[in-house]
Amino acid sequence: MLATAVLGAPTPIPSPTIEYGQLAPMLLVFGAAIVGVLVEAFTPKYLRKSIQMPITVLSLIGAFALTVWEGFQGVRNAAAMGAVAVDGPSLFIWGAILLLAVVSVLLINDDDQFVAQAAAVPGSAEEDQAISQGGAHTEIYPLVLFAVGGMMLFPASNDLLIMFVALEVMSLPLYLLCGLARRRRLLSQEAAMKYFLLGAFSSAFFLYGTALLYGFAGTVDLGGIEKALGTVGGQDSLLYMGAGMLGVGLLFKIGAAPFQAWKPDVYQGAPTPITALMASGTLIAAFGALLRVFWVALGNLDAQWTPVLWAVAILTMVVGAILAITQTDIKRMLAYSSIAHTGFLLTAVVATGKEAQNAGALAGILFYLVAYGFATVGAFAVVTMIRDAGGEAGHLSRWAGLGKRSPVLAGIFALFLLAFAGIPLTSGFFGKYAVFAAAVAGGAVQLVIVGVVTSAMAAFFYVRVIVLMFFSDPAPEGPTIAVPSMGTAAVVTVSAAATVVLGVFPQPVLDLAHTAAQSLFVR
Amino acid sequence: MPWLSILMGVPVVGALAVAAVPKGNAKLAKQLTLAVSLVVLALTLVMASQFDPSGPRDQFSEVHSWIPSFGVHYAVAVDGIALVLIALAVVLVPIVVLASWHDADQPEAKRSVKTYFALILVLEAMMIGVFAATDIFLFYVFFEAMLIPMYFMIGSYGGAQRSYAAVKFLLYSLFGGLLMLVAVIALYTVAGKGTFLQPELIGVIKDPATQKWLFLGFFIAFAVKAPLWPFHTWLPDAAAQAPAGAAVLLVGVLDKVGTYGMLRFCLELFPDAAKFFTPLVITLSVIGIVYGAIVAIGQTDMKRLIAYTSISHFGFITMGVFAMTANAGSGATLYMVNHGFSTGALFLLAGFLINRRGSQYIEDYGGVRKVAPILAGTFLIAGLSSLSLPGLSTFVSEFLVLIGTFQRYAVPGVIALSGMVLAAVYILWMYQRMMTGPTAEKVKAMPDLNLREKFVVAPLIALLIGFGFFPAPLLNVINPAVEQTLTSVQAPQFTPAVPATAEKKGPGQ
Amino acid sequence: MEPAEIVQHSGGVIGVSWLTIVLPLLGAAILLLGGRRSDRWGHFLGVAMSLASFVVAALVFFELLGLGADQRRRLVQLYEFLPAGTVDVKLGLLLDPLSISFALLITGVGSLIHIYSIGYMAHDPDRRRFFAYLNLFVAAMLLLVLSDNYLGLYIGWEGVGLASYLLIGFWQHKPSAAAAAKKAFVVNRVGDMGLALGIFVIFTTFGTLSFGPIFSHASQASQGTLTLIGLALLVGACGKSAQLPLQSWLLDAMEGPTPVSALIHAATMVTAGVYLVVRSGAIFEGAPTAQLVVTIVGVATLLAGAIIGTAKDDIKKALAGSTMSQIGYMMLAAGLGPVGYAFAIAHLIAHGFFKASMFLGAGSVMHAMNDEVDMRKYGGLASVMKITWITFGLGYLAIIGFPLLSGYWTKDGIIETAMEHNAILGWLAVAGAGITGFYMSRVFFMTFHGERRWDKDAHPHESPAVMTWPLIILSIGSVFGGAFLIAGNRFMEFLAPAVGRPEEMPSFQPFSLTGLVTLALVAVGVVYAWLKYGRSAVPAVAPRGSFLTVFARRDLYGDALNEALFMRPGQWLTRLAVFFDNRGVDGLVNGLAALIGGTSGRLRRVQTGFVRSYALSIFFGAALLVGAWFVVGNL
Amino acid sequence: MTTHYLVLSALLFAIGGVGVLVRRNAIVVFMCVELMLNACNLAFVTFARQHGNLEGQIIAFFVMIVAAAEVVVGLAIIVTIFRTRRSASVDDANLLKY
Repeated sequence: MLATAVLGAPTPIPSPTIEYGQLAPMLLVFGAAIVGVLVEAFTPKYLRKSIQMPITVLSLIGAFALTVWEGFQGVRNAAAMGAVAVDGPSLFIWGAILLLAVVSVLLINDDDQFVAQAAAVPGSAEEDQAISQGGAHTEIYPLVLFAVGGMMLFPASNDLLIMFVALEVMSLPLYLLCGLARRRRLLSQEAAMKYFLLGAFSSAFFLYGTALLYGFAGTVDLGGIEKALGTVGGQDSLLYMGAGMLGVGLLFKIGAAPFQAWKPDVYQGAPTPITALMASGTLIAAFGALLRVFWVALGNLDAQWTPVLWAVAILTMVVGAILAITQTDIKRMLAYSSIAHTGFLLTAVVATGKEAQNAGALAGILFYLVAYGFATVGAFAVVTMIRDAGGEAGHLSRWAGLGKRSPVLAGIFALFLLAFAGIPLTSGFFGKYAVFAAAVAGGAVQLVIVGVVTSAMAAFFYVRVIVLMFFSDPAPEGPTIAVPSMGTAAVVTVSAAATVVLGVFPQPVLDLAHTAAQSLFVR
Repeated sequence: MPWLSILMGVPVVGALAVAAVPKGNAKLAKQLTLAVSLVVLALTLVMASQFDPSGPRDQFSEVHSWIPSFGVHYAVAVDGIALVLIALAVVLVPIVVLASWHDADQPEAKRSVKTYFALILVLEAMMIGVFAATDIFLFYVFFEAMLIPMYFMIGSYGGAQRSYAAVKFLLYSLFGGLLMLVAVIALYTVAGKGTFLQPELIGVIKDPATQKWLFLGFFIAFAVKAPLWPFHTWLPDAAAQAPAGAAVLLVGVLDKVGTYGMLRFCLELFPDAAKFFTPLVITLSVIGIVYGAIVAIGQTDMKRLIAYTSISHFGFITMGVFAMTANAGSGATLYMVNHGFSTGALFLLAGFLINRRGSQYIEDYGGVRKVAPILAGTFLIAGLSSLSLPGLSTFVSEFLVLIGTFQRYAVPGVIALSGMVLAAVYILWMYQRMMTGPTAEKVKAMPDLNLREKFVVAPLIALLIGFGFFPAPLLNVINPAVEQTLTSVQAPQFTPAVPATAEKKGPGQ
Repeated sequence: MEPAEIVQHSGGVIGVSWLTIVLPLLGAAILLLGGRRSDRWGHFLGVAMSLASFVVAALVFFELLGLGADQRRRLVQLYEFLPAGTVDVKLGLLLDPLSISFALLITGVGSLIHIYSIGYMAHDPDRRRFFAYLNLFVAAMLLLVLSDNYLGLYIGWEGVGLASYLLIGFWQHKPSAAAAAKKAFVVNRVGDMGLALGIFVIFTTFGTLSFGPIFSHASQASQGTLTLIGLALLVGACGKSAQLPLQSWLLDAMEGPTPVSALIHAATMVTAGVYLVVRSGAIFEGAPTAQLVVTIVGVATLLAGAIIGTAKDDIKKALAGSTMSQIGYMMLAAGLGPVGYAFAIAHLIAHGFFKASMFLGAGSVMHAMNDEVDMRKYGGLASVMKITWITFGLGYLAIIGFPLLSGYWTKDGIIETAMEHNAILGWLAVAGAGITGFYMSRVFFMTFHGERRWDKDAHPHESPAVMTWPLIILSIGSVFGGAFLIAGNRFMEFLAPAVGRPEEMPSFQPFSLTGLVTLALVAVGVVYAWLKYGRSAVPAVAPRGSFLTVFARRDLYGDALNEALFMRPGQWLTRLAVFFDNRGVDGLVNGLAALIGGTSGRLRRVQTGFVRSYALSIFFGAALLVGAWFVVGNL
Repeated sequence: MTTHYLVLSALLFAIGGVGVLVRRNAIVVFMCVELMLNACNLAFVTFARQHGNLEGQIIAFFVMIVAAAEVVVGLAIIVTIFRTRRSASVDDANLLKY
């Protein structure tokens, strides 16, 4: 009865149409993930890795190819009944995520990063046995694929429900992956738990925000909400609360202050390849989603949220830069640096204005994300190679004099650091320039000034690492430099190359970003 | 013929080649570096010979679009000012290479010798680029990128406090640079011309307030670089810790980018703001002149002393730049060049002394003249050039700066005059303590300059004396460029109170 | 009458007059670059260059004489030195009676002293370098006096300063010498500041630095400007010529080898100030105040120098005091305008001769007494070194103004002109003459008469011919020079085209009233000196003496004054500045860095590691966000 | 008329949130999160009722499924931690800090 009461006159529900072609990249990734699960179920242990690895890489590359193809098609459409937006930004972000995912997978593929037997208690007999049997959890591959799929859906989702689902699809595998480090398992598990609890907590906020916005607009479709802003009146409290809580969930994912607390712990505890994936992929995806929500759904509300995001941006930059200065663990330091960079990116997010202005800002953000993503992956890849007895030599003091022992590796790492610091002739500089330029054009000069002051502070701790590596004498029994596997070597080379090329000849990528951003988000 | 690109390309290629030299073979690396730097010098001289002072302002111009979406071009060209500064750089590099022949071998240098020399070449390319750039963005790129090689040269090959000094140097400059970045972005946005080409941006910014803000953005960066009081404290540390050769390039050339930038960008792009801030800048300069000199007198470490003298000299340069008279402008530009030679000679000779005695503290020396007359003599000449004694090129520039400043700002000019006396005190007192009196025990065995070192010092001394008596060649190149700068600033011309006709007229006529 | 017109000149010896400068410069260059190789013949080259330069100067002189009196200002353009916008300086030489008289004095006396030095420096390993510096000095000094513009003059001005620095500190191993050299240079720099300032004002006023146009337009400039220029130039003159208040360096400068004291610190360089004032006459004549100050400075210095001279036991310092005093006379004359110029320059030339001869005599004595300078260790040398005694004696008589000797003509000329101009100045000058009589006699008697007070190991002997011949020649000059110049206004006439002719030519008539009074005073001084030092025994160590003696002995507390006024405060200022720079400016920077670091250290404690506290931060963050949204929304 | 339901959902959400903050046992904390999600569901259906469309109710179903998935992952993590640390207190796990 209730149903009829709600529905009023029974009208036939139209059967949904789904543009499989446009969603192909995502579907491919998800499909591959499911295949991966089946492989886990039906193939003998010793075969799995040799099957999983190709599946993962190939599916990602295939998805990338499809994305590129769609890009050439110039697809711009809210697919699947307007649930998934396949437009310029989405495609660009997909491409970026897929590339970075491939690179990260090469890292993940590296041996003895992951626990042999997650269920086994650290230091217990069965763990030793598991290690002696060799091999690791091959479930990692499908998990990664699921996460990547989530990352692709998250920024593309055109209504809040899909966005929520995507958020979880992206996060849940990552929660698990965080806990699977082979060494320092206590830290790893702790990181997993913290990430999980806080993630769930924040997504609850996201969801409640969604609920309130739904209550306000009567729909969770981003475009619908935008329309509602004009029409609906007198419901402002619902709107503000909803938008605020939604913001909490998104800002948590990008790790903006005051929601950044999880980042250092998780980045430090998680297995480094996973950290790399999160630091690059998740960030990009989350920013995509953030932009979509704030520019599309709340586009006409910018008068309200701009000041709020101003405050958040400033806080994020300052917290990130200042706290990083006294860090002693390299991964933790990079985590704080990523917080600072989140702040820099936010300066462009608030710089909305005319269409062209927005397009410029968006393009800047997209370029920044790519540049930063590659540098980060590269940096973490180097981190995986600096080992000592207990696994990676995380503590900065162990890095002293690295430049003397292996100049090349140290040099490359220095390159990434300089890119983070935004020194010209590295990708980081143009990224920073792009977002700051957008911010200035958007009239956020003061914000940019805070930005440069904080990046001067930030430069200090990047430089500090260089000082350690090159100017101070090697520690007596310093860490060993692991002979890089093909994969790691490839990752480092690719990232370094990307950093330099984007730093000297950024035009092609910029063009791509501009074309992608031109038409902004599909409504 | 793309002269400037070649000038930049050769050292870069050279750097790669040097870096590729097998580790063991340091000697080859050095010889290669020297050869490359000499080739660059030769090329520069050829280019300079084709430069036409009376011709158009920008010569050997090349413009290629680099990053269209930011309106950035790879645009290089030289006018008289840029030309002489590039010449300064390419003259100093081979000398520095020769002078630092063994610096990198020293125990405190922990890293490969070839890297040091490769860095020098990279730096050379960037120094040429920064002076040649006519695209503001390109200029900024070089302006910031230059820091890195210098940072490594100080940090890896410097003295005991090297990493502190290196970091201080980098962060200080970076901070200034980032403020400039904001101004650069704002300039682009406000101008709205969609290009960074400096000539097209002259006179575009009209609004006074905007001009002032942008001016400050650029100026602070340059003031840190120059360095102008009170942004100077990084220099003594950096210069004192850097190996002598690096110190020469740092103080001799890199810092000139600051004063060059003031002349080229602050004045031309924001003339009204420049005029508005002139009193402030002149004041800071005068403070710098006197303050730097006084602090120099009180130094116990000769490299720090030299660094502080440079702070005093940079005061003169900025004063000359902002006096905005033809004489002062030419003088300031000439000063940049001469100061490079003079301070270069001082630093290198100080380096030789330190290599011999193993201490940079003045009190560890005494009576060196007796055991090493040539070393002491050349040191004295370099010192005299630092106190701008007539007959040495530094006098010409200081005279022009002062006379030019005096035409418009009498009082600052008079105060700045006191720098003459203070200079005499810090140089001659240092000379007295180090070179004269009874020979100190530790110095007794000190050898005099060897052939290599003579080849290092001779050209500098020759240049100082030669241009001291015949500055015309330089001035003829500089003057037109300065005139053009001042016209774009629309600085009023100077007219004497009782114009006395030039031709000799007796009474009654 | 105004000075004659300056005429462009080319050809003839005058056309190559630049050789006078270039030759010694070349000599200096060769000797400095030549190194030890040139040790053997270095001194000969030095002498040759100096002589050659003298020859050229002489030829130029005669060529000038060949021209009509009002044609004797020739300008020789050399090359364009500063092509810089409005200040466009062509280096040129101005050959006129004034400059050529200086050129002759410099090269002439200079050559003699070169020759003398061959003997005097015979045993010095660094003799070659000595001659190099001497040549350098001659070149710079000639540039100073021959240049046709203030910039060239300034270059020479500092050039001689450098030479003086190098020569005073020639024996660098002696800390005292090194210190004296530095002091001389620094004090001179103070003067140079004044000169530079003067030049700047000149340029901003006239827009050129060439003498000709400046002087021909000087009358058009406001008196205030001219006074300012005049005073500024005077400061420069005081520095170079050791006039009050910048006199302190000259006495220390005696650390240098004696020929240096003779050439630079007696005969030539120290008189540059007088040259500057006379050369810039056109400016001073437009600024009476400046002229008055010049005369006052002159008188004050001539007294101060004389008083200092009375108490010095170091023969060279005594002579240095007298140099100050004599230059004081010249300044006084120069301050009197055209009437005084001729006397000033005449006295300058005469002084060049007799003071040089006395210094060289003193040098010869020191040479004989193993470089002993304390006159209390001399005595009775007359018998052992006759030539030195006679030549020195002639110089002595000349300086005290013994009738008909050089000093008599020139100094009395000055005194009388001063008297006509201003009685007070005149009488003070007379008093100065009296004191001169005393202290010069003191020097003479203590050195050559009374009983022998030598050290055990002293075996005085006459100096070699290479040293004595210059003495003889110089003493001839010191006997007849004055008469030759002054009698019949010869020099006034000669100089007139360069410095202008006074309304009525001062004709010097011997034995005027003032002259007699002066003579009487001088006689008193001589007699008193004879009683005190000639007849009665001289104590080996100087008695404490009255406070006046001490006052004189301590150079009228000049150094004490400088130390109290400049050195001590300067040292304090330096320490303060260094401290401020390290703690203040740099401290601010490092403090900021430390602050940020500290903040970071404290702030990171917030990251407690407790997941619930993170949750709390999210919770409050959410509250803030929503709250902020409400606030902004309801604005 | 539907406000009561909204108030209730708000209360539930708040209770859940506070629970997360105050409870130590990881399981309980996690339960509180679930409670928050359910609060959201309540809100959704209420609004669905208000607006007279079905979306809210459909969303509620989605949420339940997601929540279920979350439980699986969450419990897995918590259990492993419990096995290693022999404690489910979230406060015991704080090696990662500062």
